[in-house]
Amino acid sequence: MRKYLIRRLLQIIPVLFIITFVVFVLVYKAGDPVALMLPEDASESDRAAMREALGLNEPFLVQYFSFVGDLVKGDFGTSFRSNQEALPLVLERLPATLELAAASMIVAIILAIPLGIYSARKQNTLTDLFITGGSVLGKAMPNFWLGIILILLFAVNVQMFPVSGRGSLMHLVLPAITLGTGIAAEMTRLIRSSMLEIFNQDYIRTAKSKGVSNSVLVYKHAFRNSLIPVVTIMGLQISHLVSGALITETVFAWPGVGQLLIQAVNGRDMAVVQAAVFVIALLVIIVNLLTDLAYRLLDPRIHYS
Amino acid sequence: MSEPLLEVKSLSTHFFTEDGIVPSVRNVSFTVNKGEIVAIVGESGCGKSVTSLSILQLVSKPGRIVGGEILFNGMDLTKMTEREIRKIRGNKISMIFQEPLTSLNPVFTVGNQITETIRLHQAVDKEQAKKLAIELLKTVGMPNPKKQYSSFPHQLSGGMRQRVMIAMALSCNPELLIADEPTTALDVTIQVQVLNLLRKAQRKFDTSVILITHDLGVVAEMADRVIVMYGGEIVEQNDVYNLFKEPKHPYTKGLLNSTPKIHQLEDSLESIEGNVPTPENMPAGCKFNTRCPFAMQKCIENNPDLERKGDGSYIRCWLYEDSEQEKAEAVVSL
Amino acid sequence: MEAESKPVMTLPRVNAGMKTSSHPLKRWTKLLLQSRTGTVGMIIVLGVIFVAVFADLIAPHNPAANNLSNIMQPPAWVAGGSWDFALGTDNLGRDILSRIIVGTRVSLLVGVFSVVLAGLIGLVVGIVAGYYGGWLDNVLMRLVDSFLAIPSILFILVFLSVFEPSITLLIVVIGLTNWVTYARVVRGEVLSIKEREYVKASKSIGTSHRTIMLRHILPNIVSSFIVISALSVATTIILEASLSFLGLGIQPPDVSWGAMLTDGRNYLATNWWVATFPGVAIVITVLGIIFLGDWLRDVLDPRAQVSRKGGGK
Amino acid sequence: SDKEASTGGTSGSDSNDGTLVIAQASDVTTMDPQNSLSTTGDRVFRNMFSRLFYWDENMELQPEVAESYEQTDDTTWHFKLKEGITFHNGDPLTAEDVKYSLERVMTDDTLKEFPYFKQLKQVNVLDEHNVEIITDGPMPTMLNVLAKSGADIIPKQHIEEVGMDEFIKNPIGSGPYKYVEWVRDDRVVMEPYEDYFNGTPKWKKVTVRAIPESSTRVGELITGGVDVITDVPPNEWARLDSETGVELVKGETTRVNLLMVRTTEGTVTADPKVREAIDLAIDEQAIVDSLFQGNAVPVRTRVPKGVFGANPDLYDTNVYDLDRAKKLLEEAGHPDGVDLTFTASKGRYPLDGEVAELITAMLTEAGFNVNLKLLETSAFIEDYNANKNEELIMIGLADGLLDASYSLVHYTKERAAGQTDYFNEEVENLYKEAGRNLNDGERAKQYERIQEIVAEERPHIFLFQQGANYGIRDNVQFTPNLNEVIFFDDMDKK
Amino acid sequence: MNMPVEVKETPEGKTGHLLKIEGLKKHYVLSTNLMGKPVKSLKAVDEVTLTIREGETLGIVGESGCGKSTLGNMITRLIEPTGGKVVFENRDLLSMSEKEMRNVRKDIQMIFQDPFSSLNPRMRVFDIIAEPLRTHGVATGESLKKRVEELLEIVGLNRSQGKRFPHEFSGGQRQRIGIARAIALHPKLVVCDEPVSALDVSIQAQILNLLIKLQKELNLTYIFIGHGIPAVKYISDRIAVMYMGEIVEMASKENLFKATKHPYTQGLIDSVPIPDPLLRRDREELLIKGEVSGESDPGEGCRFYPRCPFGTEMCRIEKPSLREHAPDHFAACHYPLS
Ligand SMILES: Nc1ncnc2c1ncn2[C@@H]1O[C@H](COP(=O)(O)OP(=O)(O)OP(=O)(O)O)[C@@H](O)[C@H]1O
Ligand SMILES: Nc1ncnc2c1ncn2[C@@H]1O[C@H](COP(=O)(O)OP(=O)(O)OP(=O)(O)O)[C@@H](O)[C@H]1O
Ligand SMILES: [Mg+2]
Ligand SMILES: [Mg+2]
Repeated sequence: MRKYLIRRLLQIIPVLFIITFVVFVLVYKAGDPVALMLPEDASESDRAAMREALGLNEPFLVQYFSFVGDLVKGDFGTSFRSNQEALPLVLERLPATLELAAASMIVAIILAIPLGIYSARKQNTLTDLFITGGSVLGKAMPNFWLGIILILLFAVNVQMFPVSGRGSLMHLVLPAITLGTGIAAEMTRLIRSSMLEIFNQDYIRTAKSKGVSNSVLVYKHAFRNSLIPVVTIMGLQISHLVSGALITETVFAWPGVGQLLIQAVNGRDMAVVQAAVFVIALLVIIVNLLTDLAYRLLDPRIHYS
Repeated sequence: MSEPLLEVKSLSTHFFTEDGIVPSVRNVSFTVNKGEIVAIVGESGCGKSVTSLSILQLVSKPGRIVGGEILFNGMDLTKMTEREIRKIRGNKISMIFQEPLTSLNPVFTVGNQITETIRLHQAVDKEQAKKLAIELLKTVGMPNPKKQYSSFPHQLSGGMRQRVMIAMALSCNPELLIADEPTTALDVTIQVQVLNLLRKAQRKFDTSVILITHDLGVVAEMADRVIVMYGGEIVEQNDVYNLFKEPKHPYTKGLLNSTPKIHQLEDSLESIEGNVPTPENMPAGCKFNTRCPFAMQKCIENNPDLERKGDGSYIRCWLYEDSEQEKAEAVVSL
Repeated sequence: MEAESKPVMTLPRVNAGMKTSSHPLKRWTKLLLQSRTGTVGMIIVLGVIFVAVFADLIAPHNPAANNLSNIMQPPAWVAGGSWDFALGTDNLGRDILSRIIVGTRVSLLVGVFSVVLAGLIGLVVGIVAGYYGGWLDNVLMRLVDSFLAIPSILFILVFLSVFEPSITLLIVVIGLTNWVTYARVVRGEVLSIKEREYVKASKSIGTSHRTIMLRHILPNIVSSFIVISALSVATTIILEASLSFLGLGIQPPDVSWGAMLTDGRNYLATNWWVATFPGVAIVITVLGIIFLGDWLRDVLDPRAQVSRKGGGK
Repeated sequence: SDKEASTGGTSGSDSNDGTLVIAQASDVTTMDPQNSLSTTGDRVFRNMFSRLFYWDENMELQPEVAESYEQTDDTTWHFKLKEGITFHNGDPLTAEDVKYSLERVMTDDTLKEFPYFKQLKQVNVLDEHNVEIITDGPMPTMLNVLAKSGADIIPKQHIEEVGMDEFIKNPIGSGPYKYVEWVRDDRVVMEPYEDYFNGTPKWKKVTVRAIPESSTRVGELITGGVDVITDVPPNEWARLDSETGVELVKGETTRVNLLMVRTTEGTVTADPKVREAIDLAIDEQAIVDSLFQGNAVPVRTRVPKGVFGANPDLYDTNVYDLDRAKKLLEEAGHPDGVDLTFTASKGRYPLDGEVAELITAMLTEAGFNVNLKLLETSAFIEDYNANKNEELIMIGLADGLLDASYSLVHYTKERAAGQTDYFNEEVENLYKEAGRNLNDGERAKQYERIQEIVAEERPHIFLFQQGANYGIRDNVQFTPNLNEVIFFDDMDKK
Repeated sequence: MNMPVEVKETPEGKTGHLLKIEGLKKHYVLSTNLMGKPVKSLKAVDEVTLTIREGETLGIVGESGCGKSTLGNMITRLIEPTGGKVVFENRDLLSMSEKEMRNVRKDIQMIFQDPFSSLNPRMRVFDIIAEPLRTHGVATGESLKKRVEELLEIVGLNRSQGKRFPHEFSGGQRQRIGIARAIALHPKLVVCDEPVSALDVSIQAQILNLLIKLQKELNLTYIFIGHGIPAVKYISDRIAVMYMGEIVEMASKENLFKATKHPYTQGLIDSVPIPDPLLRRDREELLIKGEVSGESDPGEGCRFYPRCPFGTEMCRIEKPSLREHAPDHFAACHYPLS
């Protein structure tokens, strides 16, 4: 187990290295940052001059190795767009992102677990149908749609929550609901399906024969066994939330990593893309490691070597 | 030993599958008295497990009790609400399942699963429950019970899992214990201990036991009364001594003959020829007619009733039709 | 009595009442009709396919024809609407109903096929990684980590600079970027399933790894798989819009639900119907797929047969 | 309304409590005024720094830090600075600072403002309050350039002490408001600088927020979370009109939406008849009326009213004649229609996607077979800059100098190469002469002539001048400027 | 500690060893220290050495949890041993690549103890039984169908039940499916892990007879693990008695029952219930008391010492080795009984 952990942690280094390389190639291939920095009617010579000044005229490998050289020293370089060090730019955003991710996860869990279980227990009844419909809705409603509607309803019409921005706990509510419902939709369905499978197992019958109450039967005996796909989705969604809450961040003017990253990608801002991907990758790897550890807790039969 | 604790009356349980109805248990009636050990034996697949599951209302979905009553202390279990039956399960009636691996929840330690039952029906705290559970594990002969308390089912051998099941079932001193092949996975030394345990419980708390087993040795050791099932029906029921001394139904005879004996070296073991017909394809007439060495035209045409004989036994066979008693006896003595 | 001479293995009577298994198509139809939601799902899905195929014939208006005098007409039942434009018109005065009808084609195509592609890749990777474990698992899962960390838009931008835009490209791109979800979910389940006794039993027979994966592991993970893929169709239909937006897929005057939904974003506060109806179309379609998926899931789970019958009650 | 909920520390209110909250569509990208180039940035820098000149509310150039100026010859300018101006740290603003600032922006080619300043050759300090600027040729747009944010004066001594990085983190200017904090993609907060040389600032606190989603911006305005919002797209106008307590303010921009047309040999649009047919097929007025509810001006030039050198004949007018367009196509030998690839952006300018779709429909009507390529901003810019545009590309071009020279350079051979490939000897000469002409009257005439020729030859087909739309709370008084910059103290709140 | 078991070639016509196990062990690590080194481990199987001749049946009996299944699983390499050797037809199985092993698997089959969990719940019984045939390409199409139906009937199931799923069968029926699967390929060696304990006696007798018949016809070799001592006795040629991971006695069945050497064996035999209610004994009086100590480290001496009625100081201190007390009769006891 310890060995496994150490090995997993050691793997992070080559993985990050490879990711950095891939990102470098992708950003490099994706196009010219200068074109996106200057206004539409800048002339080609203006752009050439700026490319030259930023060192973007160097051959690919020269650029890459100078980047890696700095990276080894912990320096991701400077953002083309804002002329600031890239890593602090990302780290500055991280709390906002993590805060939103955590809140959305909580919303998702609060919604998904009871709904998923309930619809499994009431399989093929009207309630189940409604919950299924609800999950489809949750998944088919794009985040911008739900976000805007929530703002209209609960911030503009009924002024219960602030419209946008980050600050108090109240600011967190609407964006977290926006993100959480989509995740909840998926989780609800997964919980439902694995619960249905578990309900047919012999050990459920055993538990019944002991006379346990329905809630213990469901929440203790069945639920725990159904958690593997759910935990996987949670891990995946946390990864997505860290990098991809872009639309929700935009709608709610939430200063998170998603906005930063997408702006950086759109501006081909190498240093910032690299720093952001690096930080996200680190989080993703850790979350996935935790997921794998959680598997073991959930199913003692699983063993890693 | 006379008060009936459990009365099963004309119980029928059918499975409604994609390919049609499987009548696994048909019209089964029997009584279990207080403090009595009733053994059910019979061909594999003849409906023993389904009968016992029916008693606790645990038949899984495509199956359904389609008729009959199950009176426990005079109350009909088939008419109880889920909530009412829950109070009885594990507390008044507990069950030892046949499949020891799949019947334990793979993600909880065995300790957790035992204490759960204890705490459900007894007012004890966590610590006490744990103590009780370890005590129980020890009683069922679990080696190193303290350690195994925190093992997961997959870490135990088949027999150990079976003992966990037994410990669980015994934890609340039930009035009725349904033991579905409780010792098949156990070696004989442990089997002895477990059987002793069952008997102790039976004597001490006047527990009634329904013991489902294939091992006629176990039956002989334990049972007061024996029910023989075949093809979803009871074919013979008798007092244990009489049954072993004078088995009547051809099937029962076949069973006794097929038992390997330890103290003699057989060259070959007799067996009942032929296959058990599947419940959905039961022959008309007597269910055993396809394999019965004494089958007559009548047997193929009509299914005999389970008749009570003068000595208190029940038998379902044309050979023992009252009027033809003598003829039957003549055949048997052959 | 001649009973003694009975051959051991013959059971003449038993076979007499046996039902012969019917034609598979008939059997599936029967199973489908037994399930109410399954039937509804099938009707919806067939309906949507019908609409997609005959879109041009069904659509009451030319979906691209703008009509500047009819801008933002509300649906018929709202004050100011007319049955000529049953679901209203958009900001260029185009008939929303017709656009939804014609948009079915692209959305269904992209929604279904990219999910199939992503699902296949994810299924293979997930099973292989979970089953073999060890370094292969490590490599594949780190690949998944990388895919999760690197924003897919980067890949898309590069794709854009290399390939000509087309629906096929769109499907491929979505497939190639979305497989990770499946891979991880599948792997997680495989980890648990491969420790089951029946897998060991099959191994002891000498069954090849491939067969074990296909016949023992795959059927036991279908359920989660069906669940996520059915839902993903919704996300994919929406995703199509944003990728087309980058220039990857379709371009106006071609329509898709995703694009309509995205375009309607700006009018949510003022003209709700522009974004709502394409959303409704997505919901209905995905519901149909999910119903069908749930039914399939039940049918494939031999122990869940109850739900399709009156039996269990 | 629930006060507590709607405040996030950045709230405005219906009574004047001395705070001002402005929400714009995107955030400032840097605190370095010389490396910005965006209107969003300038709205901050304009109030934090001061420059030699500025545009007043009537779009006239006025001295700010400069007290007076004098052009001693074609290439030499002499500026006298006001005395008593101090930076936010108390240091006096001197000629050294001006020299330092201008030299930075005219030499550091990594700065985005650099291209505008490369004509400056030398800055000399004459004494503490007098500087001399030498250009590399006659530069009629000198004062325009000095009113850009690139000409913002930054404190030399301070920067030399703390370093440029630190300065950019905690900028110090000499404008009416000083920097308090910048939470990226969220807000910039400023406080009044009491010793501002031009009077005491009006507001106790100014917050400039970034809210990218337009409906969210409007939502914030309606709930009173902000006082002013910028960039209100047409789809939100009705909402602002219908809500009480808020109001829509319409302004103008120097940005003109136009179609760039390839005149390159071998393309169908090399034929002037085809180009004319395109122009005639598009009903700009209808676009303006239907999509923009009249709040945009159809034009036939890139130089809108208010910019130096604008040709009034080509403003607020359009040509539309479908029949003639069809006939022209036939005459040009395309009776069966013409294949056109039309690239346009979506989401870069207000309703650009819709406009492109409408134009496509109009062109189709006239007999063109249009292949529309609607691209998201970065993909679009990528295509545009790589000159991947085929027959038509729709773009919106603004004028950063408010001088026609800025716009008309596109019709020179060098600039048009690869893009429209337009060349006209007369235009070429006129543009060159005007660039050296220090006589404003003459120069304006030359520019007007260029615009006439372009309107006739159509290397660009002009659509309309974009409007600028702001939302304000009822108690706010605000008049927008053509250059879209907001000077906080020009605003009022009851 | 470890005694070499010299297995003599039998004089009879049997061609010699099919399977040889040397010093086979399996230790489950229960906990590790900070460095990842095991500090506590459970010796599920410890230094087991035995030989199986072609065509014979070796019965293995013993306490539940004494490592019988583990031993069986190691022979089929479903569990990787901690140490030792498994030589099948003169080839070391443990050093084989997976591919080679897969070929060998055709010849070594296993009947699993838990009949239900070893059947894939989503496969029809037909496919479960057909799997080995398909895997090794023995039969296809019609011939496959015929063969499977034949197998179904051999184990006493109805051919129509092939299209059902495992959960639709009773415990005994499931076990029979497992048996059908195992004999499908006519393997050389079948490891039967309690194949009949879930069966009712009549079927049990059928299966035992069947196994014997198959053995005669196909020259099969069995390792027959079982609790049901009568059944084991019935089918086996030789019987090994295991206790806590070790073999404590091994002899031909005649000798084992007639000239029992080890007290544990004696206890086992005495515990067998006799199917005659008139002979009901008071079981509480029986020889062996207590249960397997279950200590992960059972200490120096004889492992049976804590339960042995004849235990002495010597037994506590020194572990008896498995010695040949009579020809072909091995026992690990300081004071053998007869
Ligand atoms: N879910 C089910 N669907 C269809 N048939 C079933 C189902 N469960 C049980 N049966 C059938 O019911 C019959 C009785 O099964 P049961 O488990 O009671 O047998 P049993 O007497 O306990 O046998 P064993 O001794 O082998 O455990 C069997 O023939 C079996 O095939
Ligand atoms: N995965 C595991 N982890 C730890 N201990 C294990 C594991 N599997 C088995 N054991 C232990 O190994 C010992 C031997 O188990 P095994 O299954 O071989 O017993 P067995 O002789 O087959 O018993 P039974 O007759 O009850 O099936 C037991 O003490 C068991 O607890
Ligand atoms: Mg049973
Ligand atoms: Mg075992």
